[in-house]
Amino acid sequence: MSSPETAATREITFGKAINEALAEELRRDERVFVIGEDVAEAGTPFKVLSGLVDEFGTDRVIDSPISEAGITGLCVGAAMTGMRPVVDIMFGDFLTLVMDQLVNQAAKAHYMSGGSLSVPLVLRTTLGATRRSAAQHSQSLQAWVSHMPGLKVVMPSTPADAKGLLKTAIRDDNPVVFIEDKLHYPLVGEVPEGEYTIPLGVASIKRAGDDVTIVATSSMVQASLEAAELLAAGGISAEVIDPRTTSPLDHEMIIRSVQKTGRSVVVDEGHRSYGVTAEIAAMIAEEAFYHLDAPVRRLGARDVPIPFSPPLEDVTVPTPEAIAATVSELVAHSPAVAAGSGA
Amino acid sequence: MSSPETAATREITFGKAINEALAEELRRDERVFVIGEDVAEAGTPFKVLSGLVDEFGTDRVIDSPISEAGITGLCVGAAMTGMRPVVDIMFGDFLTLVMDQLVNQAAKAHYMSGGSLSVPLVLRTTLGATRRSAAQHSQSLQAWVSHMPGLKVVMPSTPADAKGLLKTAIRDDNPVVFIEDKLHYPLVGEVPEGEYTIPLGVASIKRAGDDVTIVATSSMVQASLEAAELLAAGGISAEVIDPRTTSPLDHEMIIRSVQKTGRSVVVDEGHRSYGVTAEIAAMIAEEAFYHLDAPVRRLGARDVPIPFSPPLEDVTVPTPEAIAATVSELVAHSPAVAAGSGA
Amino acid sequence: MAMSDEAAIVPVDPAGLDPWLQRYREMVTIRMFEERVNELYRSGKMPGLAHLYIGEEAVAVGVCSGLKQDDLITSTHRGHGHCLAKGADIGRMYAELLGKEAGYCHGKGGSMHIADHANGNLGANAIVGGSAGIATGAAFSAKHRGSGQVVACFFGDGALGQGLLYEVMNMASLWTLPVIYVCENNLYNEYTHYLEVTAGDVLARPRAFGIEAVEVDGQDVRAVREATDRLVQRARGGDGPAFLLCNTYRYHGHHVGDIDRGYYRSVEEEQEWRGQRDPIAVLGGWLSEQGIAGEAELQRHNDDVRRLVENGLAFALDAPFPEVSEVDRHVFA
Amino acid sequence: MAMSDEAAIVPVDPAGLDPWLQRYREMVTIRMFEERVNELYRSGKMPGLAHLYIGEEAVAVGVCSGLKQDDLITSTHRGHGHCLAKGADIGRMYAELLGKEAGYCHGKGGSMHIADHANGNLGANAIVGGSAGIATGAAFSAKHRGSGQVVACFFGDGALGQGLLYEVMNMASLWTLPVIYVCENNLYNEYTHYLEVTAGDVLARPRAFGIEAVEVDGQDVRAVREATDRLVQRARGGDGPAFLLCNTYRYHGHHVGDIDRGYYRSVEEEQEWRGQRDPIAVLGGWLSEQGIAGEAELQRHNDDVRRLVENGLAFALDAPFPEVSEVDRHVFA
Ligand SMILES: Cc1ncc(C[n+]2csc(CCOP(=O)(O)OP(=O)(O)O)c2C)c(N)n1
Ligand SMILES: Cc1ncc(C[n+]2csc(CCOP(=O)(O)OP(=O)(O)O)c2C)c(N)n1
Ligand SMILES: [Mg+2]
Ligand SMILES: [Mg+2]
Repeated sequence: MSSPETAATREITFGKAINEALAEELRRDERVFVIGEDVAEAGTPFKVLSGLVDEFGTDRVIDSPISEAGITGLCVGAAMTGMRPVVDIMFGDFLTLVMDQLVNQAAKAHYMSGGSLSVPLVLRTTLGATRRSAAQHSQSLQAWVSHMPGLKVVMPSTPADAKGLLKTAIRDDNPVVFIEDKLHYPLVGEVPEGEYTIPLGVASIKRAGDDVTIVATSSMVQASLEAAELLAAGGISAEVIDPRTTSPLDHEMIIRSVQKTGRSVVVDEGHRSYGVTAEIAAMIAEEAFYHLDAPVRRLGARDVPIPFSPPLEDVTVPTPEAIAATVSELVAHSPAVAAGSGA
Repeated sequence: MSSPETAATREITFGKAINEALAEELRRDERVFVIGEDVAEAGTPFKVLSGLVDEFGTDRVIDSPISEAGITGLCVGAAMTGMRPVVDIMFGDFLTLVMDQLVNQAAKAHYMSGGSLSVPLVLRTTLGATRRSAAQHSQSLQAWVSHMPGLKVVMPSTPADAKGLLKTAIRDDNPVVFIEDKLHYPLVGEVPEGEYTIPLGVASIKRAGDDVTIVATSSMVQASLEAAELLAAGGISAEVIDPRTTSPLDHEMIIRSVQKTGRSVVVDEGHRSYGVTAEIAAMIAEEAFYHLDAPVRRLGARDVPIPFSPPLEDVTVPTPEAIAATVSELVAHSPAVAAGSGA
Repeated sequence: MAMSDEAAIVPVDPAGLDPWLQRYREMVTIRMFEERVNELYRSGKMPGLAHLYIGEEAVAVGVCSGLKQDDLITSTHRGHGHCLAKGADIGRMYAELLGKEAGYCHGKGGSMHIADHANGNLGANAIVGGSAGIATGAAFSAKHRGSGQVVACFFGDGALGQGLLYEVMNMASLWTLPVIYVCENNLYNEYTHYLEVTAGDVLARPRAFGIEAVEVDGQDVRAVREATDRLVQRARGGDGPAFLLCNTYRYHGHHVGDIDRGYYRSVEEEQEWRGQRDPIAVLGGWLSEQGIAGEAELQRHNDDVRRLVENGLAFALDAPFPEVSEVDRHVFA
Repeated sequence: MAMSDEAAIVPVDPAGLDPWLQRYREMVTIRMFEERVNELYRSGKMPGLAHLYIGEEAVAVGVCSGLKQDDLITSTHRGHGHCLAKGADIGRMYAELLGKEAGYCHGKGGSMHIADHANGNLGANAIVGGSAGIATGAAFSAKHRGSGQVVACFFGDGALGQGLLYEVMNMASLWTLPVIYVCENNLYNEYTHYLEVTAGDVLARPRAFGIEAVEVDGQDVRAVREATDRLVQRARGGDGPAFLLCNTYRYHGHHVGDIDRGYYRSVEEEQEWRGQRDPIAVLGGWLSEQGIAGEAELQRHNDDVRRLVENGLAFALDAPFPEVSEVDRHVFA
């Protein structure tokens, strides 16, 4: 993290942190612009961009037609020719519509051109269920974009991370997919005063612990911290690591932790099968093989389209209780409880 | 496998096996039709559908505009209303264009409607590099579709499997993504005479062995069999398992093998990070944890857009030599060589 | 809501009624159904959000009344009107909106995904323009099977931004498919006026693909129906697709939570549409003028519809949620 | 190839030549460049496939000659002509086609992805229609930056099937962006005649979005150039986008491996285009008529261009492949 000018912090919401990051970068660099559906006067349906159009005008905060592929493509071209677009894709579920422009164009242009073109574009979108929004407005599709060379993928879990990472993403010369949990927007957290950025590819230890390493992304960080509280009551000390970016993924910090704890649970809100948890768990199982006292467990969204009905939806996403139960079971069944590395 | 009427076989190419499966199902069920770009007179650029239009006419083998999203959407609607479409997406790279219709519509309609709608659709597409086709015609995107509940994903590696699995896919009441290796089309193999089908979700042991389990998909099965030959020369006995479908995935057969061998290498032509290998390796590492003598290794396409230049492209995809080297290293570094289960 | 008078109401048998009086009842049903939806939301009884169709009733009723039961429709996020007009049961619809087992989708779909296969509704869609392919494919299927069915594809002005629409209109035209693209132009894409995001001439778009295109007053159910009849007849007769542009207006917010709308549209505009161009008032006035039904008669129908709506709602409120184990069902057929 | 005569040729200095003679040389360059590509393929010296532009030279040359060097283009899988016409070096292009380090993309792109940023070529694209967004965004950027640049977006008749095109034409029109959509209608989408898959009226499509659209004989470089000049002037002057439909023909197969074409088009058709409407012959004839250059003079230019092409090819054949370690470079900027 580039040092904030002052160590002072203040409490703002996650939404406000995003808004500040955009405002600061729009102010700092006239090449930056924001485009998307209802981003200007409406400030998006989530109101996250409120006020930006007043300061920066409709030339730089641009309401688009409902043309996700088109605006993403337009941003690729703008990025190649000297602009730094931030494209707003309202729901992560609509990534389905932009994959060609994002994956076949944005992600590959630099490589295919042998380095002569570059695409400094940020695609902001959202993830997450439990809003009673049903199957087409609840997905968490980070696994798709994390799979693609040429894309960076950011999944902040706190207001401070969101602000620092978004500023870095906008300054990055590559296409960056920036995924926000819709439920995070109203959550409040400490954010440094003044200018700061956070590098992509560096995980963050959100809670230190000795018995198990919970690797959790975005929405699942808070759930894991709550799980850690529950576990602490039962005498289990959980370390919670937030990779913050799934690509690049900070192998080192995760492995160091697992070497210490000997156990790991990976939690992400995407579907479990072929999800982000698979890569992280496989990586841990491979790189920390000789330190593991127990199999790496994974928790993700249930492998079903997200249902509308509340009692059904509520069982589709990992809860603090489910995470804690998985950890407890893991600790109970692996011999070296609290014994540190099993190497 | 439903018993073929006779145990007799004959040698045909992979392409011919696909062609036969389509012809038989077109003949058997008038609800089946094929649609795609240049599928009729041209029989696709790969010539795989040659002759079908002559027998079935342009009403059932339909040349479409270059509208991947549109034809996929059209097939979803046709499938919901009593037809059994087979849509041809020439290159797997163009899945980028159909993800909304495939994932938000086809995969979810049955669930969202509480079972009242169903979408018996087969989407045939291709995978694979090393054809000097560069970054937008060389991808292997099975990880994306395997991640989606509601989709089945088939990746045959032999003519016999291709035929039996495609027939099953067409008869399945769900959307099935059927992925063919473009380099397989001219390859010849034994195919049963007469009618047969192969169930989805059942893996196939392509070579039996004791020291290591190589789990390989599609294009990588042949490479792994060649690797097994190389290894045999060095005294290492490799079992090669082809899951045949990544979704559903046959956990049982894979785990049974790893329990026997104590080691595993997973190989798939998609990019390594967040690829199909991650799920399979994580699953093995979790479910066979107490039987593993060594970490599960993964080989996938290098995490770069596929380059055009031959010497560069050649190092992007796992080769028999690379697979053999990975296995050899694994065996050399894990204590219980040829000792079977380490439990 | 004059609930206390309910017991006094004599149920009406809609069969045998004048067809326009039936249309009147259908529009009133949608209106009353949704007024209750709004209340359910505000009182925290309905999970999630809903996009109200109030103000646009003449479009769904005008189009769907011109279809046979086995004709098909595809619907949108703003789909309650389409679903009711195509014959859905009020109680099962409310049940779906409340996530109950008795709902059309066993609670799995909710407001944005109601499908009623038996009545030919292939489903609401929460992807703007997302059903254009499905509708076109259903028409392809109808033609191929020789079923004689016609398909109506509902979508909003916002869907004009989705490339998929042009891809499938091209195919519908090429293959003369029996599909009618019904564009409900309610002037807004969410919170943005359609003219800010829609270039050129809307009708010229389908016409460029060789598709017959007409514009009607979407507040006048008789006009919508008349146009529909002609286009359905063409489609059924093998003359191919059409595009029906219906100019209409939503009275409420983009969704039930969109209360402060001043930043994107004026109260005057809202009042003008509500006051001058209300589809129920327009048809009610005509029914009176024609001597088909006077005020008292219309009131009797209003009351009768209210009774049906309340009954349906009561059924749904009482109905149980699905068992949790249902979550794993219907992933695969 | 009369290679033995080469030594005798006196190089021509193209500067100062009549502009149409320059266009002639540019078209001949594309033709000869690609004839060699075809031979490289047939003799197994070129990796992969290539889509030859031969027959369509007047489009690329007519359009690109009307652009400034810092104006931008986006190109297609059939992109050699665009790339050369926008000023690329023959040797570096061949090097790219052969996967050599000296290629425009260090061999990473190949025929389908050549980009030449310095000359304003934002890249060929192997996704049909895939560059429509990029071109529109480049025009957005030009307008926003006030650079005065104009963007030409090349695509084939097949790209009319891609929804993306309509999404971005809408935005180009709304925001009066300086982009010219150049549709190269060579009658075929791969192996299917465009009329089998294209409904309605092509020009009516952009017009429906409020975009100025014109059709020209794509075999007549002067006609293409004249139309381009007008549309570029409009675009540069702030009058927004245009659509230029160029009717043209590819002489060879869809790609170099497409040899037996009888099942989708007749030899007569091929002969008619080659014989009657060859763009080089058409311009050559006009140059003679006008007394600008007679046959001998044109031959001198042919010979000179051949020398340049052969030199470029020799350079590329000799050039080394990239180091294998290059495979990991350029994934990220
Ligand atoms: C592809 C897609 N993009 C964005 C959205 C978010 N969204 C939901 S409704 C809506 C506006 C739709 O406007 P219109 O089509 O005119 O329908 P209306 O709401 O006016 O009935 C938007 C942008 C979506 N659901 N799908
Ligand atoms: C999205 C997409 N679909 C299909 C293809 C395969 N393909 C390559 S070229 C081509 C035909 C393109 O026709 P047209 O646009 O007319 O260009 P032409 O080849 O005639 O120059 C097709 C279908 C592709 N590259 N991209
Ligand atoms: Mg609208
Ligand atoms: Mg063409």
